[in-house]
Formats: sequence, C-alpha cells, structure tokens
Amino acid sequence: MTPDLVLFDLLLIGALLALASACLFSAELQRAVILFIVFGLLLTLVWARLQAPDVALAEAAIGAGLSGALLLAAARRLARRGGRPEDRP
Amino acid sequence: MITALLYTAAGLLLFCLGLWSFLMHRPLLRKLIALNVMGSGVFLVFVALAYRGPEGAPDPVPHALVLTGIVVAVSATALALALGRRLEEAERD
Amino acid sequence: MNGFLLVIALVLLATMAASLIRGVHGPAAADRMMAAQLLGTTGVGILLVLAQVLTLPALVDVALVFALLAAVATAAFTRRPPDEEGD
Amino acid sequence: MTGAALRAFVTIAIALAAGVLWWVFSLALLEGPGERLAPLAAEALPRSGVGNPVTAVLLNFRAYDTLLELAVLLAAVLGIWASGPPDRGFAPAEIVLAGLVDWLVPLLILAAGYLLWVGGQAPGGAFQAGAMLAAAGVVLRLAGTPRAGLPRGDWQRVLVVAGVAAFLAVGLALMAIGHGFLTYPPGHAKWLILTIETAATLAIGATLAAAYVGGSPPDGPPGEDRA
Amino acid sequence: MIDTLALAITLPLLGALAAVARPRAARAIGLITALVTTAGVAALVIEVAQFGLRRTDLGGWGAPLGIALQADGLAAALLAMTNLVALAVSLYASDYFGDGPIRRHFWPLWLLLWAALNGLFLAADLFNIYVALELVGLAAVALAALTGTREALTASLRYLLASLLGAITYLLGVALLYAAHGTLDLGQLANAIAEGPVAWTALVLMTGGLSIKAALWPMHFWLPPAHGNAPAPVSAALSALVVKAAFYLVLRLWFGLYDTAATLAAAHFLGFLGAGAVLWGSWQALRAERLKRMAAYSTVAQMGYLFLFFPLLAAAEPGAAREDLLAALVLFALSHGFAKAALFLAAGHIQQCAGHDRIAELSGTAQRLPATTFVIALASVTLIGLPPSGAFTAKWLLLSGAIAAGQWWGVLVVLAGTLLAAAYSFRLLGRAFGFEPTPYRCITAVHTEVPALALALTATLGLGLAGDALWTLLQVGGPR
Amino acid sequence: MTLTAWLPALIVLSSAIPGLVIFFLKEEQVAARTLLNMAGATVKLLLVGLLILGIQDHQVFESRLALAPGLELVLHADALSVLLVALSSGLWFVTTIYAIGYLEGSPYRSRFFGFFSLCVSATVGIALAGNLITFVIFYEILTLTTYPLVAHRGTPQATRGARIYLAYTMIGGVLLLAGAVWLQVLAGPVDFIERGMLAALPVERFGQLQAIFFLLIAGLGVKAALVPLHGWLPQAMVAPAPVSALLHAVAVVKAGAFGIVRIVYDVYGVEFAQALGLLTILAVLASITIVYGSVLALLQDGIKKRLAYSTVSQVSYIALGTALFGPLGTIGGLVHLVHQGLMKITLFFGAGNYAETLGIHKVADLDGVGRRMPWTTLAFTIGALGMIGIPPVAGFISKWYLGIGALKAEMDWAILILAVSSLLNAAYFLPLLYRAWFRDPPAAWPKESIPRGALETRASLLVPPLITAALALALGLFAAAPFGVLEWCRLIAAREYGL
Amino acid sequence: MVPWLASALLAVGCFFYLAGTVGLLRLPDRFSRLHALTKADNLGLGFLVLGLILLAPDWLYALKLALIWLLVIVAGASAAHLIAKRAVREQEETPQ
Repeated sequence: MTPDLVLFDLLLIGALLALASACLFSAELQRAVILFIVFGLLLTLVWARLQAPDVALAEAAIGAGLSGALLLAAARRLARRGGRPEDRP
Repeated sequence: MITALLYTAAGLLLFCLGLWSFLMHRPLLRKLIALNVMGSGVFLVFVALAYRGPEGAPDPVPHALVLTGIVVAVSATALALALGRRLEEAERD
Repeated sequence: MNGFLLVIALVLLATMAASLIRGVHGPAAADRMMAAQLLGTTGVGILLVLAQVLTLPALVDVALVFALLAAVATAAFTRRPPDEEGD
Repeated sequence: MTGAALRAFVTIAIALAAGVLWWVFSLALLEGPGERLAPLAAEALPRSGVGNPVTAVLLNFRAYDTLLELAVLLAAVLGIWASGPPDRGFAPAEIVLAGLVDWLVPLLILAAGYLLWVGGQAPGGAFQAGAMLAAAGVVLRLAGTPRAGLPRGDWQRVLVVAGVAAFLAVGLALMAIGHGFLTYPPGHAKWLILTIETAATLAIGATLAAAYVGGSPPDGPPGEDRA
Repeated sequence: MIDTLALAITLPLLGALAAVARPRAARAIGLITALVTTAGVAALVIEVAQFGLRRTDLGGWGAPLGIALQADGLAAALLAMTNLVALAVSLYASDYFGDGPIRRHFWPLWLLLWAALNGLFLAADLFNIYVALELVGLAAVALAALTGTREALTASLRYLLASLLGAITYLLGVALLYAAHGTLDLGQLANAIAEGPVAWTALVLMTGGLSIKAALWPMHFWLPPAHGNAPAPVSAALSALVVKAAFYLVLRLWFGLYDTAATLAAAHFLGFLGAGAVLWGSWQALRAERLKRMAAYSTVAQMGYLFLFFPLLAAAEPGAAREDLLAALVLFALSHGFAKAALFLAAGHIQQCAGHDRIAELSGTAQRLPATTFVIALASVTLIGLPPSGAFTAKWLLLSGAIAAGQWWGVLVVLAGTLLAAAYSFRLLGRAFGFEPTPYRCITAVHTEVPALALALTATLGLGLAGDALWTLLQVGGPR
Repeated sequence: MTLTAWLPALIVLSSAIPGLVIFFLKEEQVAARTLLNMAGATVKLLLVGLLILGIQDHQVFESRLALAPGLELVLHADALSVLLVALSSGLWFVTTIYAIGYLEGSPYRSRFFGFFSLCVSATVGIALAGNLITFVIFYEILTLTTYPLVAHRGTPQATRGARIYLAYTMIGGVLLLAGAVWLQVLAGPVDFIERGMLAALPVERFGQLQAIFFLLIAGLGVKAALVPLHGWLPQAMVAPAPVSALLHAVAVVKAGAFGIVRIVYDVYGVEFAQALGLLTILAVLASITIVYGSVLALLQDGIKKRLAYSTVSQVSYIALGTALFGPLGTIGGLVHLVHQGLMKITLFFGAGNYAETLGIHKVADLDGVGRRMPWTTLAFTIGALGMIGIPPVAGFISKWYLGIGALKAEMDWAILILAVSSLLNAAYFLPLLYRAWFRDPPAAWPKESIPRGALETRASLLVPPLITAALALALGLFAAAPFGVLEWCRLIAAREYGL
Repeated sequence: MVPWLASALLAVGCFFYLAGTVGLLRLPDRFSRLHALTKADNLGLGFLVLGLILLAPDWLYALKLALIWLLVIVAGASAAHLIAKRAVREQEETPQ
C-alpha cells in the first residue's frame, strides 16, 4: 500500500464527507440539490477507487442523468412556489 | 484492510449524517436527499467490504447488491417526487 | 510511472476539493453549476488517471458516461418550464 | 422535552451510534471470513455464461433479485402514472440546446448499446445501458419533446413491462422444460442472459424516462394518437 | 417439473404485467390472476402440509452463491392467510373500483404487491428480503395514494419515507452480517451466528428497520393516516397483510436466525413497546372520529399484542410450551389478518353507502346494512379477542404464558387492551341499532358483501374452532 | 358417529342453526320464521328428553373439539348441567311462543329471533360446559348475543342500557378470563369434576387459589348481579319483555349463578372451598345482595324495575345456598335455580302482558287490572306468592331448604336474612296484588292496544304465563315426587358431598 | 522517452486544472470566471488525455480517450452557453 494512495483515500473521503455535510446542512434547497449531484460525482470516484467500475458506471449514469434531473425539477418547483417549504411533511 | 476500514467508516458516517438530517428536517426534498445519502453510506459499506487490496479481484456479490440497491433507491426517489408533485397540486387547488 | 500518476490524481483531487468551496459558497446557482462543471471535468480526468493506475480500463467507460451526461445535467439545470422561460 | 433538548439528544445518540457501528463493523471486518463469496463466484464464473463477474451475479447467480428489482422499478412507474397526467414539459429548445440534443441523443443511444454489449465481458450491463437511454429521454424532454421520445399509448406499456416479462418468460419456460425456474441450461446461458438484458435495457430506459415525464401515458390502442 | 414456490411469486407477477399492458382488461386479468394464484398457493400449502419443508435453489446454484426459496410451516400458514385475504380483497375490489378510472392503476399495483408478499414469506436470503421489502413498500405506497386526496397523499409520502428509512436501516444490518459471515442465506447464517457485539448490532439494525415497517409503537406514526386514507380494499391489504409481512420477518430473525443469541432483556424491550402499542393504539382507536382511522389505530394495537409474545418466547425453554406460544402468536396474526381485512372492507362499504365514515354520524347500520354490520361485529369479536375467534384461543395462551412466566404487567396490558378494544368496537356497534338512520344511498347487492363476510367468518369461527390444525402445520421445520 | 358423542353438541346446535338461518329470512317471512323457531325449540326439548333418559341410564354424554393442544371445547352432560339445560330449553319453548305474540308486527324481527336463539344456545352451552374454558367461551358468547337484544329497540335509552350492560359484562368477562387462565396455569386443564380437583394442589398455592376465587366470583358476579356488580340489570329493563324474561329468568343471571355453583362445587369442591374460608365470604356477599335488592325493589314504582331489583335479590339465594356448607343448603340453592326461573319468568310475562295489552308500566296503574285480565293476574299472583315464599308455591321449598341449610351450616344469621328478605318480598309484592285484585279499575287504561275479545289478550301472550305459573305451583305441590326437581337436586348434593 | 513525454503532458494538464480552479475561486465576476473555467478545463483535460494516450495499451483505448476529450469540449461549450444565459437571467433578477 503506497502512502500516496492512502493520502488519496483520505482526501477523497474528506471531500466526500465535507460535501455530504454541506449538502445536508445547507439552508437552501436548490443548493442542497446541486451539492447532492456533486456528491454523486465524488461517490463515483469512490467506486472507481474501490475497483467497483460497474457501480461507478451506474452511479454516474443515474446520478448525473435521471436522479439529478428529477431532483432539480423538484427544487425548481419549490423555488417557484416561493414559500419556504418548511411545512412539508 | 486499512482501506476497507477507512471507507467503511466513511460509509457509516454518511449513514449517520443522513439519519441525523432525515430526523431533523421536515421538507420532503431534504428527507429524500438524506435518505439517499444514508443509502449511499450503506452502499459504501458494501463496496468497502468487497474490496480486497489493489491486487486482488474484488468480491462481485456486494457490487451486484449495490447495483440493485441503487436501482431501488432511484425508483423510490422518483415515486416520492411524483407524489410530492401531486401533493403540491392538490394543495394549490 | 504509477507513483507519478498517483501524484497527478492527488493533485487533481485537491483542485477538486478546492473548487468544492465555490460549489458550496456560490453565491448564485450559476456559480455552483460552474463549479459542478469544473468538478465534472476534473472527475473525468481523475477517472482516466485511475484507469491507468488501477489498470481498470472500464473506468474510461465511466469517464465517457460522465462526459456525456455532464451536458444533460447542465441542460436540466438551466431549462425552465415554458411559463417561466424568458425567451 | 423541549425542541432544542430533543435535537441535542438525537444528535448525541446518533454520534454514539456512529462510534458503536464503526467499532462493530471493524470487528466484523477484522474477524470475518476473509474471502466471503468471492472465490465461489470466481469458481462458478466460467459456468455462468458471461465473463463479467458482476453481470454473472446479477443475471445468473442472483437473477431472482434482479427480477424483483425490475419489478420495483415497475411499481415505481405505476405509482407515478397513477399520480395523474404529466405537466406540459418544456418549450422547444433554442438553438444551442437543440444542437446539443442533435448529437447527444444518438451518442447516448450508441453508448447504451455499447454498455449493454460490453456488459457480458466487462463492466456495464442492462441497468447502466438503460440509464443512458433514460438520459436520452431526459434531454429530449428538456428540449421540448413532452413525451421524452417514448412511444404512445400501449406500446409504452409494453416497453415498460418488457424486462420483467422477458425474465419471467425465460424462467418459466426453463421451468416448464424441467430445468427449474431461472436455471439456465449449460451452453445457452450466454444468449438467454443477453436476451433478458436487452429487454431489460429497453424496459429500464423506458421506465426511467417515463418516471421523468412523470404522469400517465396517453391511453389508446397502439399507434392511435389521442394527444 | 412445476415449482410451486416459484409459481407463488411468478403468477401474480405475470398478472401484473398483463394488467399493465392491457389496462382496459385490468379487472378481468386481476380476477383471473387472483383465482389462479390462490390455487397455486393452495397447492404449495398442501405440499408443505403433506411432504414437509419445501426448498428450491433458484438458478440451481444453491446457497450461498444463489438464492433459495423456502416454505416451512410458518411460511405456509402466513401464505395461506395472505392469499385467502388477497383473494377476498380482489373480489371486493372488482366491485369497489368497477370500471372506474382507478382500476387500471389499482390492479397492476395490487398484483405486484401480492407477488412481493408471497416472495417475502418464501424468502430465504437476507438481501432478497430487502428487495422484496422495497417492492412491497413502493407498491403499497402507490396503492395508498390512489384516492389522490390531500390527506392520502400526505399520508402516503410519510409512509414512503418511513418505509425507506426502515429498509435502509435493515440493509445496514445485512451488510454487517455479510461482513461477518460471508453469506446471506438464512439457514447458513443461523448456523454461523454466535453471540457477540456483531450479531447484536446486526439484530438491532434489522429489527429496528423492520419494526418501522411493522408499525411497532412508537414507530407507528405513519400507519394510521396511511391506512385510514387509502381506498378500502387497499387499507384492508395494508393492515391485514403488509405490516404482517414485516412482523413475520422480525419473527424469523428473532426465533429462526438468532434463536440462541436473542436474550431476554431485548425481548422484554420489544414486549414493552408492544404493551405501549396495545394501550396507545387502543386509546387512539377509541378517540378516533372516523371508522377507518379507528380500524387503523386498532392495527397498531394488534401489532402490539404480537410483540407481547416476544419476552415469553425468549424466556420459554424449547419444547411444547414454546411451540404453543409460537403457534398462538401465529394464530393471533392470522386471526387479525382475516378480521382486519373484513373490517376495512365493511368500512369501505359503509363509506360508499353513507358517503363518509364519521362514526358519530353512522346510525342505524344494523337496519340498513345488516350484513355489513354483522361483518363488523364478527371482526370486532376477533379484535377484542372474544370467543369463538382464533384470537381468543391465542389470547388465552398469551395470558397463560404471561402468568406462567410471572409477567403480570403483560397480563394487565392484555386485559386492559381487551376492554379498550371492546370500547372502541362498540362505539360503532352501539350506534348500529339507532333509529335516526344516516341517509344510506345504497342498494346492497348481496355479492358485494360476500368477501368481507367470508373473511369475518373465517377469523371468528374458522380459526377459533379449527385452530388446532395450525399446530400440525407449524411442526414443519419452523423456527426452533 | 355415536349419539353419546354428539348429543350435547346437537342440543347446542338445535337452537344455534335455526338462529343463524333466521338472520337470512326476510322480515315478512313470518310463517317460515315461526316454523323454524318452534321446530328448533321442539327438537331441543326432545333432545333434552333423550339426554335425561340417557343420564338416568348412566350413559356418559360428551362432545369434544380441540381448539389447541391442551385447550379443548368439551360439552359434557352431568346431573347439574341437566338442571339448567332442562330449565332453559323448557323456558325457551315457552318464551318463543310469547315473543312471537309480543313482537307481532314490530320491525326487525328476524334479527331479534336470530339473536334470541343464539342466546339460548349460549345458555345451553354454559350448562353443558365440561371444563372451565368451554364455560368461559359460552359465557362470553352469551354477552355478545344478548347485547343486540337489549339494544334492539334502538331508542336512546335502549342504546344506553345496552352500553351499560356491555360495560359491566365485558369487565366481568375479563376478570373471569384472567381467573380462568390463572387457574389453568396453576392446575392444568380445569375439568368440571364433582367435588372439584384443586384440593390436591400443594399448600403454598392456596393463597393464589383464594385470589383466583375472587376473580372468578367477581367475573360471574356481574351476570349474577351480586351487589355491587348489579348496576346493569335495572338499566337493561329497556329491552322488550321477552328479553327481560329471558335475561332475568333463564339466560344471563342464571349463567352467573350457575357459574358460581360450578366453581364452588366442581372446581374447588365445596369442602375445599369451605376449608379455604371462601364460603363465608360468598355467603356474606349474597346476603348483602339479597337485602339490598329487596330494599331497592321496594322503592321502585315501575313494575319492571321492581321486578328487576327483585331479581337482584332472588338470584343471590342461589349463591347463598351454594355458600351454606352442607347438603341441605346446596339443595336449597339448586332448586331455587329452577324455581326462581319459573316464577320470575311468570312475573315478567305478566308485566309484559299488562304493558302490551293495556299500556300499564307503573305500579300505580295496576288498580283493578285483575278484573280486566284475570288469567294474567292469576299467573302473576302465583309468581309473586312464590317469590315471597308462601306455600304451596315452589319458592317455599327453596326457602325452607335454605333455612334449614343455614342452621346446619351454623350460620344462624342467614335465617335472619331470609326472614327479612321474605318480609321485604311481601312488602313489595303484596301491594301490587292488592291493587290488581281489590282496587277499582280506572275509567280508561293508559293505552289499550289489544281489545278484549274471547280472551283477555292474545292467546300467544296468555298461554305462556299460565304454563309457567302452573309449573311453579306444581313444583311446590309435588316437590317430593320421584324424578322431580327436588329429587334431582338431592342427587346432585349427595354427589357433591360424596355421600 | 515516451514515459517522460507523457509525464510532462500530464503535469501540464494538471497545471491547467489548477489554473482553472484558481480562476474559479479568485476571479471577481461571474462571466470572467466562466471563461477561465472553460478554457482551463478543456486544455487541462486535453493535455491529460494526450499524456494518457501515450500510455494507452491499444488503439481502441486511445480512441476512447480522444473521444472523451472531444465530448467534453463540445458539451462544455454548450454548457458554458447555457450557464451564461442562466447567469444573465439571475443577474437581472438579483444583482451579484
């Protein structure tokens, strides 16, 4: 195990967790959605790093494509309605 | 093994972060994102325990399970968003 | 060679982490999307390097998918329904 | 308990849980069986009919899971269809986007075909390919095609069930001729899997695209236009 | 070679596909599938009763690489109940939805749900359980939302979120067990699992996830609105079958998979939650303003009874006493399944005829809808646990177990729950004889009331008087 | 299929099956309903006749059905069960005739008669129950089947009365259930065996047995209307008269009283119960109830209310007899089970006739009714005199045996109770009789709905009270006859004391 | 020789990425950021791909690498346009 790889791992995990936190703690919905899409991107790198190319392919295909589009559309609708959606279930 | 432990820890942290966010936020979209993060955490645990060093071929079974899990998660998210949209319409009327 | 490639990957990852800051801070959605765009391209780069390092040629396919879908994500981000569309 | 106290309590509890979980998982990883199913899968791979171990797990060893997974997808889209008609979608694309769509959609479809084909031997497979098709649908809808390129009416329904149907047809046919449900006879596995995967790719693509469109398809006999 | 285990899942699945592809014929397809599926499952149950444990390795790989389906006595008992209830629900639904627009959404989803339920009962693989659980969850949520009202949608969303949370938590437990033992097969895991923090944590995670789905108090919050606002046949299926399936898995985990490792303190904890469910659920049912809400809260309470068995089962030495308790538990679950389905179907009928289901305004049902009232009365007999229902026998054995184990709190909870159940049941039945009738706008066609009546009679007379047969069936390779 | 294994089940089913069929009859199918009712009642009487003959022939009648391992539904005919089976079958026959007349033209009769038949099935099941769980099962079914009868009229008072009835009986049922399960945990399957089966248990469980006894008595005391568990009974008076007759004379209160008899004699064993000191407490409870019921009866001005409190008082004679240690007291209690049934049903028939024919509900309106309705009033008088304990009506026999039983049991104070109670009985019944026979009738009856024809009221209303009154008289006059009720009770008592 | 060249190309690619990131972080206004970004990441990826092509095991692999670069450039151009439009709209709605 090369130290570079460990460094890479640490950096990757750090970025991943930081991003997840930023996304989950984000006050603004649309920002959370964009960050979630970026989170998917980083996750793809994780799958690649862990030698799971099948999973990486799936994550890339679904996260950037369908899932992202769906969430963006939902966030846009909420933003358009304007009201703070805190009263939602 | 260190790699697996490291990524397992990351997966568990994602799970717990997601759980926290799920419990603390009320908007549907936030809960969905939280659930997806939680799911990703679990998937990460699976993939981490499939990893067997840079040389060894990884265990394909957890990879397959995670693929299935991803499809399920996407399905659920899509359904939830559709219901949410319908609810908005119902509330607007 | 692999050691050097790893360093490259590491640097790329570092730039990625840095541009995350813009992604998190925005301030506007467009800024975040720009960050996302850069992150995507960097991600493609890292994937390609990793494909070499880990001798996983399949990661090139992942990069390909990334490249293809980055445009989809951007389109999804920028489009608005007709009643709001400015043009 | 006040709201703040409750939040603090939950936060602390989850933090503790995270620690316990990590400890326990480390125990499991350190003491657990080193190999798990990897050697078994590697040993059975030559008999599975495909070269990619993940595909072998998904479509042969644990094909039943995948069958149910496709059913989950179907359930989701049925639920979405039940939630009423889709909204109008987007205005026709302006020139840049239209140009993008013009070359992106064929490429996506091409990529889907490539991933499907390569899935037997290398990473890739039905779901990834289906997701690419769905992405094509998403782009089309974004560019102003309301139905995201999906066929009308009943053909769309047929497409959506194709994956599960292919699975069941193969599985039950094998059972009927005495092999047992989803037990591929040696030598035929490759083609049976490819058949199922092709149907599944189309179904996944159609299903995900339909999920993005987000409402029930216009009904009517195949080809009949009631839009 | 006809594999009835596979048929139990594939037949409804085929029906679902046909109903998706041909929505205009959905009702006919649904009814035919219901009949065929029930026949297929009947064949399976008879096979189990005659030849013992049935197991099939799908794909011919065998565990741990492949997935197996397995039917023992416990699975067969629950399958029998599920399919009979599902058949009755199908017959009822064919009238309830008629040729209306909802039918084309209802039938495919319902058949998918049915297939998934059968799949859950037959599953012998932890991850396969997860997938089937998600299929059950999504189909159930989609069905619960079919009415499209605001309340129903809000409730369905909440249901979906709770259900997903449960599934993910469960999955983490599966990951832990796979990490520790390298297999997902229930039988192999049962042999491999040894006491220790790993086994413990996995059990906590899986039980935690499943008990959300089984609506164990206080994680029941999603159930009453979801079950109360769904269309009546859907409510029946959700309350009678879906929560039951999650409970079945908890039972399998605790007394099939874990057996040696499950200790008393944890079982007591579940028992306390069960007690909370009985009291809280019954109390809320008593306060409910609407009939279906009441029925839904009653489900919360009845699920609580099932968990009350856990400390007793954990304390009992293997042997006849323990088998009695387990059989009583199953008998209770089956009785509740039939009775609650009957109750919801009857409630749906009343709702259709009266235009609402507000209990305070439902007077004179005994005069205007005698058969439906009779169904409610019979179902109430089971819910209260009065003779001659199966629930009475089960409750008797539960009380015996609790007294024998010296768990007097359990006795008090059961007795209090019985009284509360009587109180909420008779809120409606008391009004039934009233002479200020609500304007009922229905001319009752006899055949629409037959399914509910059959269910109620099965719960009250069938299981009460023929419950002994269950003991024989459960001898077949059940949890030890 | 042997008759001995099926006869008890058939006796239960002979009313249950007609009952279930009747539910599905249309309202206007009067003839079919009547036919079914009467056929069921007749068949049941015949079957009971067969049973009695067989028992005298020392045949053992027993039907069994396994509910679960260790839990069996057992219907077993012994001498004690025959007592209640015969009483309820006979009175059901009579009451059915009465009810057909009484409810003529009123709505929802199919429902009424359906539950009516089921209610009798439950009573017969209680009588034939061969073990504790079977008893509990039929006891609860009885609650369920009588509830719709009490609520039948659907008026707010009826609904309220039914609700109170249900609340009491459900709580009683739960207590009984708890006691029964507890007992079964301690002692294994509790079969009803003459002289009981618990004395064999180890001494350290005696404390638990005492606790269980109180649970059981509390559960049974609700239906037997032991003070302070009697509150439902006056409220349930809103039911139609045949229902009141059934509740008070045959089914509900008898189920409770019969249960107490069973528990004392065939579960604990009377000697063991005495040894545990349980009988004295039961005797005290019964005595309080007797006096309290009588006093309250005196205060009522509604006829049915007065009869209701009278029931509270009179049923406890059975419990008192049970609690008086010694065969004579036992005989007194047991014969009263039958006697009270006959006399009380006569009284309720009479009260029902007054209400249905002339609209009389209050004591004050009874003036001169003996002239308008002499036959009814004659029957009513026999019943009332019997209740007071005046010879030669059957009630005298009961009180006589209770009295000497109390002496033998060295509970002399019980005699005082009997005396006081009889005085009170007289005080609340004699004014009724006086008004009916010796006051002048008013110018118009409150609401005369059945005009006087050849008979004073409908034949179907008149015949039943005459039959029951005649029986009550006959049982007093020919008490010593062989195969009479008294002889039968002697036989039971002899067995219970191992004589 | 080839590894050295490849390394050099990779290092240059890396530099452009760095430059792009610094631009994204430091440049004051949105449109200059956008320009810096597109230029930098296209060039960065370009050099990276060139370097990797030199190391590619077979021509198909190399072809794929080239294709990816092409895709990123074309898609990037379109994306930049779309984002710019969106940015303009946002600027009209809320001043930066």
